[in-house]
Amino acid sequence: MRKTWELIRPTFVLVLVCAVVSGLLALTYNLAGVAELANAAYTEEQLAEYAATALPQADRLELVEAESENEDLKFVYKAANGAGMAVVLDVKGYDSTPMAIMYGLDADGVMQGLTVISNNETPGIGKKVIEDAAYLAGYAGLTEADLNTAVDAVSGATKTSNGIRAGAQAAFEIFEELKGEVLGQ
Amino acid sequence: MDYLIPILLFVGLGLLAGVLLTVFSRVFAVEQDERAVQIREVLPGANCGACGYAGCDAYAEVVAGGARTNACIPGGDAVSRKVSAIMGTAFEDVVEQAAAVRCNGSCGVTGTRFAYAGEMSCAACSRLYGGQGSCPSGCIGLGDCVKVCPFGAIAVKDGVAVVDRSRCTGCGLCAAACPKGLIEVFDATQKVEVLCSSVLPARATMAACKAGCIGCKKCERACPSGAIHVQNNHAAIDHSKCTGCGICAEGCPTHCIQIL
Amino acid sequence: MSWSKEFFKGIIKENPTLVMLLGTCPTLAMTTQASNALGMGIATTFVLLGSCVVISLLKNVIPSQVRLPCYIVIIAGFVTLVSFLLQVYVPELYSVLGVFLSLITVNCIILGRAEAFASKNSVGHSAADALGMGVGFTLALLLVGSVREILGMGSWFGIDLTFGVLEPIPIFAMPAGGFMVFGLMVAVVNRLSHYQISRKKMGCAGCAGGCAACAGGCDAQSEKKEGND
Amino acid sequence: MTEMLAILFSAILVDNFVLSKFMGICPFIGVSKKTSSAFGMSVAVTFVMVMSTLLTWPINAYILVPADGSHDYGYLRTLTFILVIALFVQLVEILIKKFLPPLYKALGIYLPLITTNCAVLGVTILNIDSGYDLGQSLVNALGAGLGFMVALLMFSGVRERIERADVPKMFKGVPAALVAAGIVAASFAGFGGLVENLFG
Repeated sequence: MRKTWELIRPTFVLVLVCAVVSGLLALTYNLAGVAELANAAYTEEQLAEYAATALPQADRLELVEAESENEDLKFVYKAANGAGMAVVLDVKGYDSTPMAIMYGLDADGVMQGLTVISNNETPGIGKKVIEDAAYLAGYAGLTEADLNTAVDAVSGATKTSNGIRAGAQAAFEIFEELKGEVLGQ
Repeated sequence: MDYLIPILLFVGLGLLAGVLLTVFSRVFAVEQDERAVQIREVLPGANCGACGYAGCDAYAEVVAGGARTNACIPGGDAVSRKVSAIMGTAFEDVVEQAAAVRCNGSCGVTGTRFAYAGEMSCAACSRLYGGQGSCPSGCIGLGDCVKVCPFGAIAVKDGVAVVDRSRCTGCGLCAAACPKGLIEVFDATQKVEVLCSSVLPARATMAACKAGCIGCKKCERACPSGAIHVQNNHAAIDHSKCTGCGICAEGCPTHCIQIL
Repeated sequence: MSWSKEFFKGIIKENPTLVMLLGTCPTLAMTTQASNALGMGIATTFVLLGSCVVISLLKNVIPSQVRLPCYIVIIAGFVTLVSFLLQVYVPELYSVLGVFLSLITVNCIILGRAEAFASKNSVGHSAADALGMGVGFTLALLLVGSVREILGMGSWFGIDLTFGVLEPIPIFAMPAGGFMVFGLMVAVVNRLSHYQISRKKMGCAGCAGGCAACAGGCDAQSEKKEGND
Repeated sequence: MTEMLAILFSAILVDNFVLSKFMGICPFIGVSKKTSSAFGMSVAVTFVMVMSTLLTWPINAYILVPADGSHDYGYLRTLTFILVIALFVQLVEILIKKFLPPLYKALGIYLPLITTNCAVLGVTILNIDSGYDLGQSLVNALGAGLGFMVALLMFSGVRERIERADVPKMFKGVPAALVAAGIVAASFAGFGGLVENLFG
C-alpha cells in the first residue's frame, strides 16, 4: 500500500491544488459578480461628459438594451429629447488593447461627433491623433457616403486614424440596423 | 453549473498532468549510471579537456566505466579524492600543473609600433603585422587569455598577461587562446621560468625590449643541472631537469629569468 | 537572517530588476508612464506576497515531481484574483496593463523567489523577502517609468512639466527608448555597486530567468551552466 | 491567403514580439551571448509556441468560451493556458531526453526556460484577444516564433561584436547589450508601414 501511495501522491496533490484554486476563483468570480461589475455601464456624469462632444444636442442619454451582429458594440444610448443615438464601440487601433469610442448620430443618421473614452495608443503618436480636437471635429456633419473622402489618415499614425474611421463606418451601419428599434423610426 | 465546469475542467487538467508526468517519468526514464551523475557534480565543469576527453560530461561517463580517476588536472587532489571515493578505488595523486606567460614585456620596458584601435582581441590584433608590440613575439595584452580563464587566475597587468599560479589549476584554456603561443603549462611546484620567447637576434631584441633574452648563454654555463639551453635566440628551461636553484636568474643581465 | 534584513536586501543590494536583471519584460513594457509603472509594481507585489506565503506554507506538502505545475497554478490563481480586483475597482489600469497582467504569472521574479526562497524558508521570512523584492521591483519600475515619461511625454504622473516651452522626445516613449533607458539605469547601478553586475555574470539572467528549472536556486545553476556555456 | 501572409509578416517584422511587444526579454538578454545558443533557443521557442497554440486554442474555443455562448469562463484563461504550457514543456523534455539524447544535449537546457518565457504565454493569449481562428492563430504563433528567432539571431551577432568592443567599464556586459537592443528596436520600428502597403 505504501508504494502505491507514493506513486499517486504527486497526482493527488496536484489535482487537489487545481481543484482548490479553481474553486476559489469561481467562487469569488460569481459571488462578487465580477462579470456584471466589470462592464457596468458608465455613470451619469461620465455620460454627460462624453455626450458633450459626441452628441451635443442631447440633454441626457438613456441606456437601451439592443443587440447587433457587430460584437464590437458595447452600449447603445438614446437621447432623451430624441436628438439622436450614441453608440460606444471597441475600436482596434495600434495597441492590442482596443480603444473605447462613443460616436453620436442625429435622428437622420448624420454623425455629430465622437469622444475617445479610453485608449492605450502609443504616447506621442497614436495619442497625438486622439488629443488633436480639430482632427476629430472633422467627423461632425458627415454622412456614411462622404466618410472615405472627407477624412484622411494621419501619416505616421495610420493604424490609429484608420481605426477611428473604421469605427465611424461601423457606427453608421449599427445606426441603420438599430434605428427602428431604438428611435422607433 | 457555474462552479461545476471550472472545477471539473481543472480537476481533469490536474489529473491529466499528474498521470502523464508520473507515467512519462517512469516509462521514459533514462537509465543513467548513478555514479556518473555524482561524479559530474564533483568535477569543476571547466570543460577544458586537460583530462584528454571532450569535457566534463564525457569524462564523468568514462570514469564511471572505470577510467583512471586522477586525470582531472584542474580539480587536483581534492577532486581526485572525491572521484575515487565515489568509485571506491584507491586515491591516486594528481601532478598539479600551473601556467606561466613566457614574456614580461610590460609598458615600462617595451613600446608599440603603432596605435591599434580595432577589435579588442589579441587574435585580431596579432593578424596585423604580428601585433602592436615592438617585439613581434611579445604579449599583446588585449586579454584573450583573461576572457577564457574559468578560474580568474590570469590578468593583464601593465600591458602584459601575468598568471596567479596559486589560483591557476593548469587547465590550459589560456594556452590555447593565446595567438602568440606564449603560455606554457608545467609542474606547479616549479619555481623558475624564462619570461621571454623572442626569436630576434641580440641587437634587435635589445632595441625592442629592455627585459628581453639576448641569448648570451650566461645561464646555460652557470646552470649546475644543465636544465637551461638557448635555442632559437632565447633561453628555455627543461622542467624535468630543473631543480629550482635560481642561479641562472641571478646571472641574467636583463633579468628576464624570474622566480615565480 | 532577521526579517528586516530580508526585506531591505530586496530593495537595494539584490534589487530584482536593476541588479539581478529579472522580470525585464514588464519593466520595459509598462514603463511608458509612471502611473502605469506604479500600478504594475503594486499588482506584482500583491501576487508575489500572496504566492510566496502560500508556497512556503505548502512547501512540505508538494512533492518534487509536480513542484513546477503546483507553483504555477498557485501563482496564476493569485494573478486572476488581482485581475478581478483591477477589473472592478481600477478599470483604466486593467485596460492599460492588458495582456501583461496575465503575464505576471511567468514573471521570472515570482517563480524565482518561489523556487529559490519560499520553498525553503519559513512563512515569515518568505513574506518579508517577497515584500522586499516587490517593493524593490516597484521602485525600479517607478524610476524607469518616471524617466521615460518625463523625457518622452514631458509630464510626470500626468502633471505637464513642459510649460509649453520644452518639446518632449517621443522616442523615449517608444520601445527603442525603453531599452536604452533601462540600459542606462543598469549601467548607473553597475557603477554604484562597483561593477558588481559585470563581474557577477548577470546573475539569474545568466540562466535566462529559467529559475523554475534551477535545481538548487540560481547560483548553483548559473555556475554549472557558465562552465559549459 | 494574403491575410495569412499579412499576419505572418506583421508578427515577424512589424509587431515583433521581442522588439516592439517586449515579450521574452529574459532569454533575449540571457541566451543571446552566442549565436549557436541563440539559434537553439529560438528553434525550441518556435516549436513550443506553435504546439501550445494548437493545444490552447481549442480549449478556449470549446470549453472556456464556447461559440454558443452558454457560459463565459474567460477569467480562467491564464490559469488554463499556463498549466497546459508547463505540462507540455515538461513532457517534451522527458521525451527528447529519452529518444533524442544528442538533441537534448543541444536544446535540452533551454526547454525548462521556455515555461517561464513571457512570449509563449503571450502569444497564446494574444491569439484569443485578436479573435483569430485556429488557422490564423497557428500562423501568428509561427510568425511570433520566427520573429523571436530573427531578433535573437540579429542581436546575438551584435552582442558578439560588443564583447570585443572598447566599451567604458560601467557599460561592460548587459548595459551595453541593452543600449544596443534599443538601437536594434529602433531599426525594427522602420518596418512600421510594411504590412499596410505590402498587403493593402
